[in-house]
Amino acid sequence: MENRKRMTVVLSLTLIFIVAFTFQAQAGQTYKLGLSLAITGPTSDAGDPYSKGVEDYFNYVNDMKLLGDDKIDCTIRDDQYKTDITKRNFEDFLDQGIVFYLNYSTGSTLALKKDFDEEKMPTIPASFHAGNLVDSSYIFLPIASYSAQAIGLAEYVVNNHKGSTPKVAMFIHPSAFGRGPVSDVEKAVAAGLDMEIVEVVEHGKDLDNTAMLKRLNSKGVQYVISQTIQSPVATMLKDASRLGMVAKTFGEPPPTLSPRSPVQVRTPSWPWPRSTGVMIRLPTPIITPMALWWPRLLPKSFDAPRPGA
Amino acid sequence: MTTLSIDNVTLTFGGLNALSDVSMIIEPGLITSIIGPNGAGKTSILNCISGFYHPTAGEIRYGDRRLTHASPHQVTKLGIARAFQNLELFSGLSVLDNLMLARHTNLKYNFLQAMIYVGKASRLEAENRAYVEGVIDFMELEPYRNSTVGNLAYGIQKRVEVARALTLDPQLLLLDEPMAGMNIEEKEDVVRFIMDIIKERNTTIILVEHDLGVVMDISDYIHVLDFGEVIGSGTPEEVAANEKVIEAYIGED
Amino acid sequence: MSYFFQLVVSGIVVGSIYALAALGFVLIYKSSKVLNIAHGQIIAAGAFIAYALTGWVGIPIYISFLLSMVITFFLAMSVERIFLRRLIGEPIISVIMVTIGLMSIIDGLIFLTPFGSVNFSFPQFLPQELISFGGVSISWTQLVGVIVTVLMIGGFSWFFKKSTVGISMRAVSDDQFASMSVGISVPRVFGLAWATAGLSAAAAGGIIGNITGLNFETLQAFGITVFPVVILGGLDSILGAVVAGIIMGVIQQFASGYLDGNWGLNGTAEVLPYIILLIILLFKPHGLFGIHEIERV
Amino acid sequence: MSTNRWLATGNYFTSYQDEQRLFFTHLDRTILTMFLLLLFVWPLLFTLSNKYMLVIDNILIAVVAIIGLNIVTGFAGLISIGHAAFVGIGAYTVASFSRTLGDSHVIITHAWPLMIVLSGLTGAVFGAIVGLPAMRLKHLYLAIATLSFQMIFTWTINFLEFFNQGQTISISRVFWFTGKLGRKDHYLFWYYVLLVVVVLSGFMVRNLLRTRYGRCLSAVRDNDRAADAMGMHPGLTKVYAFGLAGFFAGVAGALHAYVYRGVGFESFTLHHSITYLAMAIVGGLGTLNGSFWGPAAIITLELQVETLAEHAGQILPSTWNLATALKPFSFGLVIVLFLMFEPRGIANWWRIVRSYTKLWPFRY
Repeated sequence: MENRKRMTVVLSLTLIFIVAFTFQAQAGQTYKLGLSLAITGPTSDAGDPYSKGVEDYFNYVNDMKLLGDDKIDCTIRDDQYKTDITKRNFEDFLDQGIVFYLNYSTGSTLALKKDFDEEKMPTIPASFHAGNLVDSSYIFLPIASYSAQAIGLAEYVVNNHKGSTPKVAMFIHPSAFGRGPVSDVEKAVAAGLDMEIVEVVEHGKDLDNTAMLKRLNSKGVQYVISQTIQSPVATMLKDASRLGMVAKTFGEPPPTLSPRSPVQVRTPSWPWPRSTGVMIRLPTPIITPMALWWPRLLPKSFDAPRPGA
Repeated sequence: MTTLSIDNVTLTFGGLNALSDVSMIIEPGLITSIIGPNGAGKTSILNCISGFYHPTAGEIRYGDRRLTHASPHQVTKLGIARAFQNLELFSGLSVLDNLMLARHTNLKYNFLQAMIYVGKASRLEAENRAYVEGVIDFMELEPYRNSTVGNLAYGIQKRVEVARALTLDPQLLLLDEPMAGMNIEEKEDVVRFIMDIIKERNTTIILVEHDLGVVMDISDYIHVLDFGEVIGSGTPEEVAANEKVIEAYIGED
Repeated sequence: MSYFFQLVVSGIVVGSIYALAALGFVLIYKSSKVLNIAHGQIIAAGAFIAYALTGWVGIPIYISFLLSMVITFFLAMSVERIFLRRLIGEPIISVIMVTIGLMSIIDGLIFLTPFGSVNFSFPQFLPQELISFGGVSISWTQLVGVIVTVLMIGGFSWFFKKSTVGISMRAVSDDQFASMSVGISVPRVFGLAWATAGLSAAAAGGIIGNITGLNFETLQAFGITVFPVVILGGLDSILGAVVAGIIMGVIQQFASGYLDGNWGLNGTAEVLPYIILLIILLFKPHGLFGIHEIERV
Repeated sequence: MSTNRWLATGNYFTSYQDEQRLFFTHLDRTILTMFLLLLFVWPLLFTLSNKYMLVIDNILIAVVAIIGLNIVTGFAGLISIGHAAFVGIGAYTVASFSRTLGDSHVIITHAWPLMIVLSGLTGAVFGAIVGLPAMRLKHLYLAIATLSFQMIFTWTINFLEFFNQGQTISISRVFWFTGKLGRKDHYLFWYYVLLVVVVLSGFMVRNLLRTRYGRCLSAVRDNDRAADAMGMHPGLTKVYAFGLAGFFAGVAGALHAYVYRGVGFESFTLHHSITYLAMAIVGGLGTLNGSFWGPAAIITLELQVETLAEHAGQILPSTWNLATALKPFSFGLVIVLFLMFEPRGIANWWRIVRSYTKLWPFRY
């Protein structure tokens, strides 16, 4: 379970922070935490399991007495991916006296950045958008930012590519979390990464990506780095394989259907990236959706440019 | 006093002539009736005059103003009002509001004054309200002043329709079958109102009506339409003697 | 040139799905003059039912598609029965608002299931080989989708023109009182209109689900994108729905094929349908094929 | 005029101007004045948590927006599925100043009343532009034109660099006579501003509705052909309705920008447009007091469901999905039930209560 593993990483780090920030606390105390995230609405395909993970994890922490006599009480609220509800939830959490805040979306993290600073409220967002860290001293990213991940991928492409400068396109979500890494990858390229970014595609809710793929092909794009949520990538992959671009996954293997289903999904030509970490090798393009959040995939040499640092 | 003249008006709907080459002159101060069998184009003429339809060919002039391409609200501003055949009331509003709407162009306060209300807006509202009350009085609508129009009886609604047209203070009043679907007593009421309008307000009236008895009794001048063409015009006596008219109404043999 | 034709072909594929979804709107509008805002949700429901039947119950996929159509048929019928039957005679605005409410209700119901937040995809049951001709390729899934769409639209047009029920549906749309007086049960016709719309929605849902995978957000968004199609076609014309669907599909493909990536534009396929819709409405206020009624006063 | 000016027992008007009065007795006027006074005074007596201050601010913002929506949809009968976009226009007016001048420029922090009015005017201009198709389009075609505007708005904000591509554009805290507002006073301060705006808009619209500028709206709703024959241009009247609605939406948007101290496109999506419609319906379309009931009811409902969801989540962890699904479900159910059983909205209950108290004990 990759999700679980990832969650564990995030949450252990969270825990360290909490302990670090509340060192003066007495034994047998209950720490209040707040998490506001999208359990319904856009991106709930990630938010829903995330909320369950958080809930289970803190239950685990309390049951296993990882904090000794201390307990963690984490209130989880659905914000439907809406910034104004997130803000309301945050104010509510403040009223309840939380000591640590967990946020979710990039948009709300950026919107509430000032509030975190004013309230001196340590925050870990589920969004690893590098821009979260700009002008803020209370937002923490427990793992590499999206930018760092994207640059890591770019380096992976460069290291494994044979021949002349690889031509790369970026397929991104039309929002801050998709757009954020683009400029950082561009910076890396400017700093000497041997790669050419041919085009940055901000996808919509397209039912068919033929046009986009054909266009990229005609521009000689060899790899596509994706930074977005699951379903657009899935649509694109299907179209890619239809257009004869052989798709290859790396990372987690695509899931199979229930054993009773009459047809099994064949790997790797018809992948459904359930986890967000899938890389596809087309005869030309490589498609890598967002969040290679596994540190093991990040090249050792990698040194993420931390914006603002 | 202004004369309405209709010159060679043709109105076509999808290749079908609703009116073909219709000409008539409406003299001021008279009751002019337009009669004819169903589908003869009576209402179409009124629609052309009041701007709901625009003639395909020909011209309509009111005094020296051309109405051929005017929209209804422009026509209304010239002092031509109309009562509709199939009630076109603001059925969700009260009788009072319906009539106040007819004073729309007379309420000459601006938006800011309306927002503040005290002062000019209030004064003008009261003045026009008084005018409306005059019409309510004239049309004997007092009991229904605050009732929602949609809930009133058909005959009353017809009367409100006429009252609303009157509230516009028209020089030329177009009445489209004001007596349709009424019984004898109600018809007599309407006839009385029409006669009063002519007498007290000195308004020109164009009447479209099916009831030949009424038309013959009260009209000063009659135009007879059939299949979109004028087949006879004249005083009631002349029309009654016109063979073509008799033919159209009674049919050949 | 093959680029151009590939765009056209993909556009037609997407467009025909639009047409099928638009058909559901047209069916309801034609008989009851109601624009069903919740149609996207019904499409999603149809697709999810088909998946649940095959993925969880284990029914063979073809049968589960048919079953989902039948279920959605009755589902839509009962929606009409429960929520809209009482509103016959109410102003159209409130009926449309009810469909907006329905949209939320169905959303809530879907969030009760895993479909609300998890992505699924239909098992593949069609050959994976591509059909290519002259540099233009199309998958079996898409081809079958188009064929089903054509069949359904053809069937519905025939149904409207020839069958007794179809004729009574047209009669009701023309004049409710007159049709009542000749013995047509107006509520039954409304129910039937919703039911058939549900049927076509399930078909559309199945096809989209096969092409893009089952993601609630995508299906919802699809329901909204169909609006410009319906309005462009003229609300009460099946032919209009087909033509407008294909126009929109092709336009979207052209937009992302020729506009995106140039002049700093991106995601134009999402906004262009609406811009074109506005422009066309300025010149043809009743859509391309809508009936322009002469107002009688 | 009746001799008892506190409890009139009947209609004693002696002039038409008498009849124009908003309050028929001193009692009515006193009750409203007391109520307004209470609204202004209560925060001084006890403090509410920030969350609930924000909720109340939010309700008041929605009230301003709904007054606008009620003008176009309730009174003029034109369905607008793009009201959130107009609110967004207002918010982004402030945001564009913040973008060009910097978020703590004097114009934004000191001249905020001006910014609010300016946003309203921008909203009005956009409203009128979007309303232009109303000159030719009718009914559903028009509704979809407003939907198109909503989509085009979202796209434009989302893709234009100037609007920070939909990411939050921050707005600085404003200054009052006492200096810069702190975090503590923020919501309270805006509560008062909002209250003033709401009361002003309420009276403004109440006055408009009894003049020709209000009557013409109902006229085009009920029968635009007859309206035409009354000498008003039905098309222009509709454009005016959209413009007026746009004004209130714009004001609401600017207030939203200030209260939330930032503008991001997520607050002005289609979903919000639909929520606004729901508020208008539940409150009562075509009534002024419905504009107050609707937002209060819908936002309270949302909070209640949230609390319920939380409790359910604590007792039965596995019901998380059940609990969160309740939100859209209850929202939709409320709209549908209101339309089915009380299409005139809460305003109708209010009317019933009022007419009951009017007759009580002996007024007739």
